[in-house]
Formats: sequence, structure tokens, C-alpha cells
Amino acid sequence: MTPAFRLSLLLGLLAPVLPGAEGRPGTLQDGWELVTLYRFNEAEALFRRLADREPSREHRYALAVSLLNRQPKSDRTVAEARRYLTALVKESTAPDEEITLAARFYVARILQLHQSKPDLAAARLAYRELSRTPGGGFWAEVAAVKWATLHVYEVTPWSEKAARLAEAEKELARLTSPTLRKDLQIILADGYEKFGISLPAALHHLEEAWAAGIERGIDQGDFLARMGELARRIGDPAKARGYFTEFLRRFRRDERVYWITQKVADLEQGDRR
Amino acid sequence: MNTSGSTPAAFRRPSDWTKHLFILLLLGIELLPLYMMVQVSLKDNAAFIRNPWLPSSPADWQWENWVHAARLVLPYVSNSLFVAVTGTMLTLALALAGAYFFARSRLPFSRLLWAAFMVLMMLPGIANIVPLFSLLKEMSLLNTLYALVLVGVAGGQAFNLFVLRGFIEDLPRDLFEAAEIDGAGHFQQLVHVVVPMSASILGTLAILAFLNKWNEFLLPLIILRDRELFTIGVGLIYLDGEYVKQWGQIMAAYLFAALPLLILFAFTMRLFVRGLSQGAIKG
Amino acid sequence: MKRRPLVWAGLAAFALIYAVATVRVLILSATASPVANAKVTVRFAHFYLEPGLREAYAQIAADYMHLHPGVRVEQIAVPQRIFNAWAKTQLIGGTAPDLVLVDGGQFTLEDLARHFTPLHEWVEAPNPYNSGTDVADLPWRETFIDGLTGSYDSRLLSYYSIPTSLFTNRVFFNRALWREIFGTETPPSDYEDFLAACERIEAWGAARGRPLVPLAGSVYNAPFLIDFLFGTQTQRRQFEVAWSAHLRADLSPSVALLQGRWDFSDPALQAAFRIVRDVGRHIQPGFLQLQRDDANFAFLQGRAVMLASGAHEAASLRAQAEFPLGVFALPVPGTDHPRYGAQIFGPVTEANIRPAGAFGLTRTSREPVQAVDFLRYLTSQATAARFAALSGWLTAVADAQIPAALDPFRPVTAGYANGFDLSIRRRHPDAKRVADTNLHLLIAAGSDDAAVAAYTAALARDYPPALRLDLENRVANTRRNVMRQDGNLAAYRWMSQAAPDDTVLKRRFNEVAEQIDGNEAENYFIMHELARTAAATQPPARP
Amino acid sequence: MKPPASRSSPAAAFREWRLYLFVLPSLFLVALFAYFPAASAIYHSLFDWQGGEAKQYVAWANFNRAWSDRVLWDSFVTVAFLVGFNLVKMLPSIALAVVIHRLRSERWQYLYRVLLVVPMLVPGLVTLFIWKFYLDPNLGLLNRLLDATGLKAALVGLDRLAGWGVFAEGVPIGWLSQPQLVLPSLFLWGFPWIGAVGVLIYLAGLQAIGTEVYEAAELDGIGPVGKFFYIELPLILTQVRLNLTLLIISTLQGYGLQLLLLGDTGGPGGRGMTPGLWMYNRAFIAGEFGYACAIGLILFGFILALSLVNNRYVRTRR
Repeated sequence: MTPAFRLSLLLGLLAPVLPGAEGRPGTLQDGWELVTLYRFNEAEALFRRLADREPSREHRYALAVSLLNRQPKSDRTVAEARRYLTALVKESTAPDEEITLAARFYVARILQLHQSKPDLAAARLAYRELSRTPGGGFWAEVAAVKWATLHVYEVTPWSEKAARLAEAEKELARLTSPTLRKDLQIILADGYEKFGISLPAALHHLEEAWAAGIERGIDQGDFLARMGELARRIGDPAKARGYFTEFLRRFRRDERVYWITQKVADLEQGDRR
Repeated sequence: MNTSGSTPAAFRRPSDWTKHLFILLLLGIELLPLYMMVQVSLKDNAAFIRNPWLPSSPADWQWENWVHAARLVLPYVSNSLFVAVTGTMLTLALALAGAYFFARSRLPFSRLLWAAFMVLMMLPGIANIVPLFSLLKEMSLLNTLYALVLVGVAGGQAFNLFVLRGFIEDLPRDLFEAAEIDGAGHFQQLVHVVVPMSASILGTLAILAFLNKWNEFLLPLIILRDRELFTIGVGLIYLDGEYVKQWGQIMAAYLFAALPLLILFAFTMRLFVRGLSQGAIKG
Repeated sequence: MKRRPLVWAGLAAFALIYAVATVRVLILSATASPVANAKVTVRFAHFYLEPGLREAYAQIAADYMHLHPGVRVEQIAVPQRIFNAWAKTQLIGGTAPDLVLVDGGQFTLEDLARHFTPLHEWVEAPNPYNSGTDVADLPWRETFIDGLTGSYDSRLLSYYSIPTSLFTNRVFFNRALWREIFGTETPPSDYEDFLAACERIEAWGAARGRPLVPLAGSVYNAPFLIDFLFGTQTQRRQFEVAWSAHLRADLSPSVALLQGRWDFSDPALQAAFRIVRDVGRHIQPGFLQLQRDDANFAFLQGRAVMLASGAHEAASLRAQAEFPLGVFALPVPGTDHPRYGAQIFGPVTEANIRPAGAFGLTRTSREPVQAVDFLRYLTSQATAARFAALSGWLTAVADAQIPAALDPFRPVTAGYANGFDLSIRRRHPDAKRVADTNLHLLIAAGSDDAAVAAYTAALARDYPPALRLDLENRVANTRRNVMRQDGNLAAYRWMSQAAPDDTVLKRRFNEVAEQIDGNEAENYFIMHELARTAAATQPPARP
Repeated sequence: MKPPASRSSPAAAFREWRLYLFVLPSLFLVALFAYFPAASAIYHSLFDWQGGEAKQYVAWANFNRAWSDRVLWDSFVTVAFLVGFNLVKMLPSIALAVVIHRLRSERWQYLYRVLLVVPMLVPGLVTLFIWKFYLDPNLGLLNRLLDATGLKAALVGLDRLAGWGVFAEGVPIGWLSQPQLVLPSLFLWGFPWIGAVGVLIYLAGLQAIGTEVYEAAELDGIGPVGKFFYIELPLILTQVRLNLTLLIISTLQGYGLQLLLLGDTGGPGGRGMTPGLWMYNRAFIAGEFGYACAIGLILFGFILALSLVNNRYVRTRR
């Protein structure tokens, strides 16, 4: 055995006992960057050190959020995160402060997503309340989108879906962020189409979302094909041809090119007839 | 070989030819893979595809398959030898000491410990691979041959302890008593009484352990990354994974992989056969 | 115990060999330590052990090292059979090479998210190795034949691999035998011709007492025929059951099955089963127990006239065949075909073949920049052309000059996308398991109708519960991913608040929000339909 | 049983504490490389775990799922068959040992023992390759043998009578591609099932029989078969029992052969699926490591229970 090997063996055995990365300096920025790299346990350790040294609201909020993904994930860690978040909300005197709003949002996310047995009804209520907070800003608007999603997809008979979609649609009025409006409109378009309620309504929302700008280049082809096909089915050949032609111009290597070319040809033939 | 009458010497029928036939038939089938390995190792693919079963004429023998195999396999053989021999020696040394503990004493916890060792034989290992892997990673033992040695030693404990304990318990007690009167401690007793008495069983167990480690491929497959460290089991799997199989080269490689075993057996066959035949291993 | 000198001599010799081996190992472990290796090293792992491939990669790597003297590029070729287990453990252990092949769906969302680096920032920039060409200013992404869509993960919102090759499906045939049987070397031109040729081959072999099968087959090769033909019969149905009008194959058929919008007695499915049987009966008997080698062996020995496989098999076959090799694309039934015409739109496009040989960049890579640089080199138009010439494989790089010998393998793009198969395009491992383990029923001896009925019955019993399990797993995976993204949302929010002028951060933040919302909506829809249909598709009690 | 050297008491422990040092190294390695991973697997059986860092505690969900997992319980049926097969497969080794033992020539006895050991040189992959060749539907030795001996015709006739729908005229038998034949093929696998180590161990037991025993039996007019049951079998019973135990354990845990022969789905109809293979499938194919750990634990419980029963009721003299 080489000395290096023996040393590594020893270190390996002692690893659980040796002091960890304790004492290494770190900032809030470092911690959030660790979160974006999915290194939640390291982020949580860092935030905990920061919160122990200086229990500011920002530090405790960061700790709570990183705790949500601390591994191994269990209802105990999630409950701990929830305690911190609730405390942040309770002690706050300014209901429109960023951390208070964010903490309320994440409490709702715990109910909806993070606890092992989600409580969708409670989450929906929490989102509703948050979305109605005056001066709620971004977090209130996100909550409105979440509420709409849960409302549309609550397990109910398909016959109720039209009414639910209409209610969700009303939330659009309170959204000022273009991104969030667009997200909600995609959800609405999907709902109108998947539940087979109204193709024109689906097309309408898709067109507005398209106008707002789709971030993901890869989805743009789907959008164009979808709007074209919906327009074709609704019976608006000119519009359909417009979207299809745009698709053919921008996605020359797509698997749908041949098919859509045929569709365009058919539409033109229809025009001539 | 010692022939002190354990055979029914006076009890003989005139002819044993039916028995010979029976034995030879079974052995013939058992030896068929060996035959295939040798004859295919001297063919090229075209000859193999034309006629897989019969050997080609000596003029067409492709000796370069052997050259290729030797060049390919020898580094693997060297790695495997290190792992298997080191592992075998450690396995037996530790198991012998452990068996001495169990055979010679009824100290507190010894029954519990015994049960704990025996349970090991019943653990199915597949799902344990990932934790084991993480552990080796923590110990910086990934991509090393030492990991194979250590895990192999741990894996061999249960069976060898089981056999050796039975053996030591069956040794005549007066040997130990005489040694104790001479003032020998447990360690001296182990070295001067147990080891000489159990040479042949140790030899047998050593060969079994060696074979076991020689054929191991799952663990090395997973923890070895660099080709220089490959053991023979992994090397052969890699060879077998080629899409265009050069059957001749593959079989030649197999043949060369078996070479160290052949040498080992050639010299220790008597030891091995006698060890097993002396009734060392029993339930 | 007698001590025989020979035994001791043997043991001594053995001890000596052991000593030599030990010294060698000690030297190896002393020199192989990473500290001793000061050079920048990029390792890439793949499972392409076909002839010529490793040599081609080695050549490209050598060229690259020549260009960058401070860099070492090493390839690690692992057999495909063990690649999954190998790669997963290496990734978990953090010892994975810089670049790992991520083809074939062996990595889950979780694996990709945790172990691979998203490449979106790199692929938007031009590939410097293309400078001086027409595509010098295009983003790297646009230089691939599929615009890199195959490497994009819609749930993780980024590109996770860079493809190098492209495998089209073809039927290889033994031209010498073909001439002997048919008097010509012209391959069949339509589907009925193809079937007739199969029957003719069987009759010809039987008449001469020669064991001859039309199609060599194995569990590896058969899907090239049967999944493809199955897909032709679901072209229309895929489109009719889709939940969205985007005209692309997606998860819709799975949910549509739950919803009762199709089942196995559907005419399209019945036709699909029948067409699989049509061809399956002409594959060498017992192919379900055979492997890729066995099929190649039967074909090379002249026991089978044709072999269906990917274009990547061409080089291996050419290297070994003692007869001239022919290639044709499997003909599809025309729309006027009496039995199969009704379900299809027309010829099948190969534009949706996902490029292969796609390498992902591992998070544990110590030289990510260098590794990406090597990928850029590998997929520049010039290198791609050289690689195609060296390896005999099509390249995933658009407009690269490929040798004329590869022309028969070029993807056909004039056609419609195929519909779903029973794995719903490899999305559902358990459903695929059920379809595969019952396939023997469909090709069993006896009447066509009985076999189709038996397969239909087996699927009706076992498939829906397996599909539910797959969908549940998928929902759980997506949920796990959304949980992780929740952390990202907070992180990007905080960082973009701290740096309000950073547009990149703002864009990432919007993307994360868009992704969470999109994923959640789809997940809730699947859960909705799973819950709504739970009673109808419960596994029946076992007798 | 001999009286032990030391008594089990705290005083003895105090006096003989050095003895513990003998077992310590072994225990240490085992704890590190065997118990720790096993404990980790037990721990993870309570989690929804994909093998990485991320995991969520789900309590007994994996076990509840296993309870209603049809594939798992079918795999236990399959493995029960395999255990039964392996019991039968022990017989040729015993027979061979007895026949070799009864040979009158010492020299031949020794030669045969040596020849027995020789196949152990051949790597397992070669044996696998050869056997796949035997069972190949089109080229395989087995089908050729059946065709040549007319047994195939007999099987087809039987099939027609019994209506199995397995064998048909003019269709090669797909030993591993027809679900009904998967288990029979696994039974045939490795014929004539000689385990060299086993034979040598039995031979060792047989050597304890003195000549006079045979002479006495001869006088009593006991035939060759009788001699086997009255004289030879009792002497090797302990070895048989040991072999049996090890065999059952390894069969229950086994998955390698099925994986290599039939693939990770257990082949046609999933008939070759064993609990071990299902565990492999779930871990490495489906990525459900947590569930795979639960299956492993169930399998372990099963083996433990069997061993306890075996120890209690099948105990023979030591």
C-alpha cells in the first residue's frame, strides 16, 4: 500500500467526523448561485451559517428556500422551511415588502408542491389571497397564474371546464407583467384545446402570447404550426397560410415541412376554387 | 499419492467399462467449451463463419491471433494477478484469525457476531452497488485496484469463516492444551498449531478464492475507468462488446486469460484435489 | 503430506510473477496520479465499437491535439451492453469523463439536470472552427441538420448535448444471392413487392432444401422493421388523438388511451399489428432470442438474404461480407393499399430522425471550456466531413461534404412523420416492456387473425396498467424537476433584483417562470386524466 | 460438540479480551464494505430515490407498491421453479462422485479428478457463448439433435394431442423465444450439470467409507442402488446439505444468466424474470433505486426465513 493510499483511507474513514467546509467565507450571492447549480445542500449550509451569524430577514428567507430542496428531502425539512417562512410573514409589518410576499408565495408552494401529500385546496386559497394583496407586485401576479392553473386542472367533470376557463381568463386583467400574461395565455389556450372547448379561443390566446414573444426558440415552430392548423380548422385559410408560410420560412429542416407544404398547397387550391 | 485403503479393494467386479463410459461421456460434454476455445482461437472470421465446429487444418492456423491476444491480455493478467493474489492472502489471513476467535471461545457477543457474519451470505447486492460506489468515492478509492482487493476481502469473509471455523473446531483439543501448557498465547497457537494443521485446506480455499476473484467482473467494470487498470474480467467484457467480433482473436484472448490458472493448476493440482478430497469442506 | 519439489517450484514461480505484477501496479498507481499529469486533458466516452469508429475518433483527436499542443484528448469506448450502468455510476461517483454520450434515452431528467451542463449559451454563438465558410456567422445550433432540436430538453429548458452522427434505417441485401434467386439485383420497389420477394425467397430455399430466411433478425434488428411499419399505421391516428394542433408527435397518444380515444381494437392498431405480423413472419424464426451479432452472422453466412438495420451497420457489414452488399429503404404501403392504405398519409419522412452520437458535458468536467472547444472542432463542417469519410457514418452537421458512398443513406425528407409505436416513441419503458414481452404472440404460428387477437387481448390486459405506471413516473419526475426549479425561481429573482440591469439574468428568470408554468400545466392535465380514468383502467385481478 | 475453550461470561471477556483482536480486522472490513452499503440500501428503501443525491422520504410506499407488483410475485414463482431445477441438477454430480468412487483403479480415479478441474479454466463467457450456440433455433445443436433422432416429430405429435401450441412441423424450436420454453431451456442449461468442486467434496466424504462396509453389504446381498442409499448417501449428506444451502441462496439472488440470455425484461412473456433481475431492471433500467432497494430487502427477508427454516428443521448431524 502506498502512503498516499493509506492517507486517503484514513481521511475517508474520518470524513464524517472531520470539520466540514465550516468557516469558509460566503456571501448571499454565492449561495444563490449554488442554488442555480442545484447544489442545494451546500447552499443550505452557507445560508444557515449566514443566518446564524446575522439572522436578517434576507438570510432566513434564503435558508428557508434552500431547505425546500435539501437532500434527503422529507416532510421534516419542508416543515422547518415552512416555520421560517411563516415567521417571516408574521413578524412583518409591511404587507407589500418583497420578502413577505415571497415568503407567502413559498408557503403556498409548499402546500401545492413540496410536502409529500400536497393540499391543493389550501394552496389555491393561499394563492387567491396573495393575488389580491394590494401592491403585491410580481409575487401576487405569479400567484394569480398558479391559482388559474389549479382552478382549471382541479379534478372535475369536463363539463365544468368551460366555466373554469372563463374564470381563469378573468385573472388576465390583473396581470401587468408581459411574461406572466403570456404564461397564463398559453395555459388558457392549452385548456381550451385539450378540453375541446373552443378552438377560436385557443387561437386567440396563442396569438396574443405569440405577440408578447416566446422565449424558447424551440417552441416557436410549434407555435406557428399550431396557430396555422387552428386557423385552418376554424376556417380562416388566409391566416393559416400566413402562419404556415412563416413556419416554412423559418424551420426548413423540421419534420413537418413536407406536410405543411402540402397543407399550404391545399389551401391555395381552395383559394383558387 | 497416498493410497491407504479407502477404496473397496476387495470388492471388485471384473470390469468397470460402463462406469468409464459414463464418466467419459459427462466429462466430454464438460470439456467441449475448452475444445471450442482452443480450435476457434486459431481461425480467422471467414473460417469460423464457414465452419464453426470443426478445427481448420493446421496449415491455416492463425497464430497471429495468439500474438494479438498476448499483447492485449497480458497487462490485464498482471492487474488481475495483483488483485486476486493480494485479495486471496488477505482474505485467508483475516478469515483464519476470525475463525480462530469463533472456534476457540464463547465470549460475550460471539454468537451475535457469528450470526452477523452468516447473514452476509444472504444479502442480495445489486441495490447496494450505488452506496458502495459512493463509499469508495468518499475514500478516494475509485479507479484503483486497491478497492477491488478490499471489497473482495470483505466479500470472501463469510464463506471462509464458515469453513475454517468448522475445521479448527475439529482439530484435536490436546494440541491446544499442550501449547497452552508451554505458555503459548492465542497468537502463537494460531501460528504454530492451526496454520500447520490446516495447510491443505488453506490451499484449497486459496484456490477457490483465487478463482472467484479472477472471474469477478461486475465491480471492476463499474469502478475502473482507465484501461491500464483493467482486470481480466473487464477486459474480456470489453472485447466481447465489439460489434464485429473477431472470434479467433476473442477466443485466443480467453485462452490467454486462462493461462495463469493453467499454470497455477498444473503445479498445485495435487494440493487442490487432495485438499478438497480430504473432506476439509463440509456442512 | 509429502512435499513435492515441483509444487514448491511452481508456487515459487507464481510468487515471482505476482511480485512482478505488484511492482507494476505500484508503479502504475504512482504515475497515474492526476497531479503528475500536468496537461489539460479532455476525455470523452462513447459506446461505438463498430469497426473504424474508434480509429476515426482517434484520428480526429490526434488532429485536434496537433492544433492544440497543450491539450490531450482521450476516448473511452465502453460496450453498449454495460454503458448505462457504467455511465450512471461514474456520474454519481463524480469520476465521469468530460464528455459522455447521452443517446438512447439512458439518462433521466434527473440525471441530465444533476450531472450535465446546459449548453444554451454556447450554442447561440457561432462555431469558430467554421470561420471562412458560409455558416461562419450562424449560431452553432443552426449548423446541425435538425437545428439542434433533438438535443433540447423542453422540461429543463436547455440544450444538453451536441450530436455528431445520423442513423437512417435501411435494409441491406446480399446482391449475389439476390441475383441467384431473382435473376436481377433490383431491390423491391413497393411494399407488396417486398412481401412477395420474401415469399419467393422462402419458396426458393425450400425447393432446394436450403435453409434460407428472407430477413435476418434479432431483438436489436427487428425494431428497425416493426416499429417503423407500426408507425406508418398510426400516422393518421397520432394526428387525430393529439391534444394540441402543433402537428408533432408527443405524449398525446398515452393520455388518449386513458381517455378511451383509441384502444387496441381500433382499426389503425389492428392494421399495425397485422403489418408487424406480415413482416415478422419473414424474419428468421426465433429472432426474439437472438442478438445483433447473431443476425449479422446469419446474414454474413448467407443464411438470410436481407438485414434491416441502421446506416451505422454498413461499415461493419462491408468489412466482413464476402458478397456485394446492396441497400434499399424499406418501402411503405401506398395510400391505395387495400389493407394498409387507409391509415396512412403517405411516404415517411426521415427529417425527424434524431441525430445520434450526441455528447453531453458533465458538470464534474475540469476542463469544460476545452471540452466544448473540442466539440466545436468535431462538429465544424470540415471536421464533420472528414469524420464521415473516416468512419463511413452520416454526420449530424448540415451541408458537410459526405462521401458518395453514403448517398443511399441520406435521409429522405419528402414525406410525413410516422405515428406512435407502443413505446410512444421511447417515452414509456414499462409499456414497452409489455409490448416486447408479448410480441411472440403476434408472430406465433397459426392463423393471422388468431395471432392478432391474442396480441390484442394480451395488450388490453397488461398495457394500460403499465402505461399508467409510466405516466405516474413521468409526473413524479416532472414534479421533482419543478421542485428544483422553485429554488431557481427564487435565486434568479433575488439576483435580478440585486442587479436590475442584467438582461441575461432577467431572461433566465422569465424562462424559469415560463418553464415551471408550462410543466405544471401539462403535469396537472396528465394527473387530471389519470385520476378521472383511474377506475376504468385498473389492472384486472389475477385469476 | 466439544466444550469451548472459554465460557461466555463478562469475566471471560475481560480475561480473554485479546481474542477479540482476532476478529476485529475481519469485522472492520465487513462493516465498511458490506454492512454499510446494505444499511444504506435499507435506509433508501424508504425513499423515492433515483440513485443521485435527490431523494424524498416516502415511508412504506415502496413496500406497498411491491405488495401489489405482479411482476415481482411472478418472478418469485419463476425462481421457485429454478430452485427446483437446481435440486435436480445436483444429482449428476452426486452420481458422478459415486461412480468415480466405485472405480477400482486408483490411477483412473485420480485422472478423472484432474480432468474434472480442467473445465474450471474456461471463462464463463465462453460457456455462455457455447450454450447460446447450442440453443440457437436455426443452427443450434439441440434442434439438430431433435430433428436427427426423430424426437422433434414426437414432440409435434404430443403437442397436437395436448394442444400446447408450442411445437410445429417445419418450424425450428425457439428455445428462448417462446415463453413456454424459457423455463425448460433454463433447466437444460448447463447439461450435464457437473460442478467440479461439488464432485470433489463428495468424493472426500465417500473416502471415509471403509472396505469392510462394502464387504458386509455384499454379504447381505445389497445391490448397487441399495449401497448408494444405505452406505454412500448418508456419508455425504452433510456436504449435500451445505451445497444445497449455498445453491438455494445463489439461485434466489441470481440474475446474471437471465440478464445475459434473455435481456433485462426477462425475455418472451417475461418468463425468465427473477427477483434479482427485477431489482436490476428497476435500478438500472427504470432508475427507481429506492424501489430496487425495497425489492432487495424483501428478497433478503425471504432468504433469511428460508435459512432459518432450513437450520431448524433440516439439521443433520455435524
